[in-house]
Amino acid sequence: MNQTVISAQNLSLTFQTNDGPVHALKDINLDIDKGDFVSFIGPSGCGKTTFLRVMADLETPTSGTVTVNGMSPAEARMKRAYGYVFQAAGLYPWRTIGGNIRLPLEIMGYSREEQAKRVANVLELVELEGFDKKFPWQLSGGMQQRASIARALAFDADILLMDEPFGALDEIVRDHLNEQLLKLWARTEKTIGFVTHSIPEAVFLSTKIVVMSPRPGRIADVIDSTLPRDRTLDIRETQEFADIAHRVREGLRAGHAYD
Amino acid sequence: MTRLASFWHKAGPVLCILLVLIAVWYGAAVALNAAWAKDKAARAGTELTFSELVSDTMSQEKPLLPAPHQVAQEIYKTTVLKKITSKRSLIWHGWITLSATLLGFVFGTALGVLLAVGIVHSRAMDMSVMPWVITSQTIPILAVAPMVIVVLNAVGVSGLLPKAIISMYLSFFPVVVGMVKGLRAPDHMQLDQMRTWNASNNTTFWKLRLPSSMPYFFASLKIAIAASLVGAIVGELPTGAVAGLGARLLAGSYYGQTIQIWSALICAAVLAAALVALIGVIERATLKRMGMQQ
Amino acid sequence: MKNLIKGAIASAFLFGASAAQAADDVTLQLKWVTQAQFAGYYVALDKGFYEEEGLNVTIKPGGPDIAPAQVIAGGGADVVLDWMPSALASREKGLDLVNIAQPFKSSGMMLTCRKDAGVETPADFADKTLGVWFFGNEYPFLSWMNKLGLKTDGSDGGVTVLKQGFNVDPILQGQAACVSTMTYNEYWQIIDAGLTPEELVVFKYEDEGVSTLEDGMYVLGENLKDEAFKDKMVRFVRASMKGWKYAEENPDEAADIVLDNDASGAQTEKHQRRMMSEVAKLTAGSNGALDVADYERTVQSLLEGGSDPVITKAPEGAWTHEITDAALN
Amino acid sequence: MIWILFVLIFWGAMWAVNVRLAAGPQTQLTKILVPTLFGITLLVLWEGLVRGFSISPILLPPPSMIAQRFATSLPILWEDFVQTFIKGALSGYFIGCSAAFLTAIAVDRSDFLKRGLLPIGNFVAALPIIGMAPILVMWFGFDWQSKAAVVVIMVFFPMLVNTVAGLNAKDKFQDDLMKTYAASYWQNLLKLKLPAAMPFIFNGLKICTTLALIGAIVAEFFGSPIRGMGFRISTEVGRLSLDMVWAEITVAALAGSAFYGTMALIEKAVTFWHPSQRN
Repeated sequence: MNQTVISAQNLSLTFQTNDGPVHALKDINLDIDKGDFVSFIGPSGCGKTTFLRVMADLETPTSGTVTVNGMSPAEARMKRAYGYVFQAAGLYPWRTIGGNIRLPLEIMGYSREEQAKRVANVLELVELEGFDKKFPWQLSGGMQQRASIARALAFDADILLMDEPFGALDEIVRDHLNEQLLKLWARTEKTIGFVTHSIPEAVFLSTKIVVMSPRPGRIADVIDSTLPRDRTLDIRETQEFADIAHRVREGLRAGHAYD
Repeated sequence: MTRLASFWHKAGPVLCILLVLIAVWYGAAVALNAAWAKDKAARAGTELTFSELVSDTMSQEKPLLPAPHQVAQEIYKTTVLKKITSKRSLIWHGWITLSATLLGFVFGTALGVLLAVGIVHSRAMDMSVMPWVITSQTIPILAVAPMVIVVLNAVGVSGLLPKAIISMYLSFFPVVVGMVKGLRAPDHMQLDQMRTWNASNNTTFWKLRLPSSMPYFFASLKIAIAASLVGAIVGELPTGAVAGLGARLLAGSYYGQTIQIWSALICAAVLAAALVALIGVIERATLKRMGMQQ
Repeated sequence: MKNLIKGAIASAFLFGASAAQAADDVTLQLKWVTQAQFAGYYVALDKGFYEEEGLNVTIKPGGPDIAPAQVIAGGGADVVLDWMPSALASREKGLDLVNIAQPFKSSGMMLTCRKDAGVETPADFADKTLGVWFFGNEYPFLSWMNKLGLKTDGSDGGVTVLKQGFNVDPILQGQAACVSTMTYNEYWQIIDAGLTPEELVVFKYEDEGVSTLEDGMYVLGENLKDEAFKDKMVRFVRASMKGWKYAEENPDEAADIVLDNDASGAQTEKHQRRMMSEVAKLTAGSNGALDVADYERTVQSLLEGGSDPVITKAPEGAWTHEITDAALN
Repeated sequence: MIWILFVLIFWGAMWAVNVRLAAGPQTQLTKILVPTLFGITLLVLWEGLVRGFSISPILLPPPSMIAQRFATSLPILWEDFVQTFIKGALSGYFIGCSAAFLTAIAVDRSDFLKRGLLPIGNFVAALPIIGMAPILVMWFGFDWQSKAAVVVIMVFFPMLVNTVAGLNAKDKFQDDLMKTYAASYWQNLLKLKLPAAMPFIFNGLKICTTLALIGAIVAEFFGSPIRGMGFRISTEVGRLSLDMVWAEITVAALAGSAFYGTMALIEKAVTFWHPSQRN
């Protein structure tokens, strides 16, 4: 179980802008084990999204190394090692929900029967059965985001990277989706990297919480959750939950005090 | 330093491609004019060497495609060396065209804005006029141009005005379309806000709709002024080669003076660029004052 | 209602006139752009011949889409220059055009062909492409082809007609075997372009016996009922003919006057002087009065248009000697 | 005088009807009826004024006369339509738009070319290209080929600019998504860029319909065989058959509207997903 899938060593990334260099990431060291649910939390500009993008080979680090499944992120991307869910659902308006989920499968060259099977499968996973013929703009925001998760689950990637996927949704919908996401995680046994700026969301979902702070973007604290893997929304009322949340808050505060 | 770099970042590729285009132009000039040079040589019973051929294709009096430097020389000759008041000065002809363009542009803008205001405020007008505004643009204006001029002649209007009316016909369209979009740009929330203050239609128009429409307005003006120039030139084409860039084009075509055609074309191009750039400058200044753009 | 508008226009003109000077205003619409073809009028203007007759003349240049008949119908001119075939065709359309003077005695129109296209005689026209001007200038050509028995609809054994633009490119580039030219203008453009007279064959309409009358002065018939207008025209024709005769005697000076009046700035001195000397040959035989024999011949050739004649019946009242008689005596 | 009175009354009445129709519920029927009534009003206005002021048909023929001429000259109008629209405008439109489309795709791969070509394309799109017509007639001869060439040049740049803008129009997330799928260039082009570019491409295609028709007609003024809409218009003005001229203009307007309408319909079918097309 303790196999490391993602590992970052002395990772730094500096953007050159017109106002001088911006240190988005500085000396990041982190290991993520297989089957972990890791949340990245921190204020804007702490580099959490950048870190996720580095893992996905959407950004190139200035120095240091990252390995994904023992490969460079670029190689991992070519092997389609992960699914990525963005802040906005980013569904193609000209494709139906089914068509959107089929998109990565078409690109990766799955057979037609396989495509159909998988689409039906993931639609059921995200509870969107019967919506495959609908167009994205005919659905609510929460349903769109679920479809976009389904799209990331459709192919065999054992890593799921999610960048504030529920940021734009209201709290009631968000709670519901959080619960569903946990069930999904339990059923699929994927490794999940999850960016958020909500403390309760991070604590509720994660086995490991990475607290980050800005200028330069770095890791302030890494908290291994003591909560059981199998949890429901009720767990948020427990003392244990409150303690972890407190530690996260402390970490965030320390990051600011450093400023 | 960085400003210079960003200038080259923008202008570098454009200049490169312009250079390539000029090279292609030279190549095409040699290719297209070679036939005539050979024909002439054959009739004179001589053979041309390659270098003779090339130099001949670059210096024909009425080439199929004049070389860029021939056009440049002609433009220099007809702008700098001629008095502005001379009828052989391109600046004089450009001015004739420009005045018709501007007059037509003003008419077209006024008509376009008026129609747009009417369309936004009256449902009946929106439903009945809008489809015909679109249809009006499918009529080939040049076909109507000579008639417009003659009919206007009949009521004693001649000179600048008929051309300006053709310009107006071409330029009012983008203004109507842009302004209707612009005047409808305020969203429900902004309009409801006006209602909560019990603002009259009039106030809403001046305080909300008109300011919100400004970016659309300027975007349409840029299209309209280019269209207006085309209108003025087209208006000059059929109506007797009297004066103006269109007349130069026609007279050049009539006498096979290709160099003159090209110099008039280039002059029209420069004029178009200058007019659009001018609107751009006004746009930036206005929007900046209105706080719509940094 | 019609008279009301006319009255309004007339009064506008009158007002304009009285405000400016006592001279009578006359507007002349040319058939084509400013060039030595119209030298007589520009000379009369420049030399003050019109002024001497108490006239304030405005000369409006024409162009490829200006139909002089339409301009006069719209009230844009008092006198227009037109070719008789087109004027008579307009008459049939109901526009009462009357020829009051005919300064051009002979026709300058011809077909110019390349020898290397295989044209030596009119019999060689069959299956060739011929360039023709349209816009009312096609009538002489159509009646000539009709006389030759050649179809112009593109069928076998006929000729293929191409609407020539404003220049002679089709013959230079070999797209047409022959193009329409005027002795005083386009022919020289072909020569200037580098073809030599030896490489060309010309067919003058005059020599082929199919010539029709060219540049004549036309006015609206109803205006001729007005004595004041008639008097104005008498003076106009007198001064114009004086201009023509002066131009014939001083061709170079006339050409320079034309150049001074060319607003497009596209004309060259060489070309205009040559044009003037060629035009002088065409005006030479006329004192301004219409030769009735020429008129009859023109009408005859237009009536013979076969299935599609230019005019269907001999026109009546299409000309008058009233003005020239008064002007030239 | 009676005519003018009639026209004024008719105008007022029609306007009143339209105002009432527009104030009522908007149905498919009123959507068509209102502009149609307005169009009829314009025609009646025209007819009445021409008759009322006894304007000579050599200057402005009344619509009834044009309609009569239209009905009796169908074969000629059809021949001209084929020559100018089918051969000249359509072929030029097709060649020009496809060439611009392919160029845009080629250019899209190179940022350098894009940065260089776009300003030039924008500039040329604003130019009076129609002035090239005499030159192209000189180059390509008098038949429809030169007309098609004029059309090609006229439509090329507006189409190029629109397509390039369209290919850049995709959403940033969607672009990154394709990257996470390790999609190839062609997969990215076919599955993301082209569909996302469609609204812009159709915008270009629609603008070009009018340009194509104008280009083909105007080019005929500079030399043509003895058929074609431009030829007929310029010759018939010379012959003072203004009714025929207006009949040709009617054909041009009908063809232009139909062409534009067809493109708009195809656009509606292809870009049904775009916010501007949804109800």
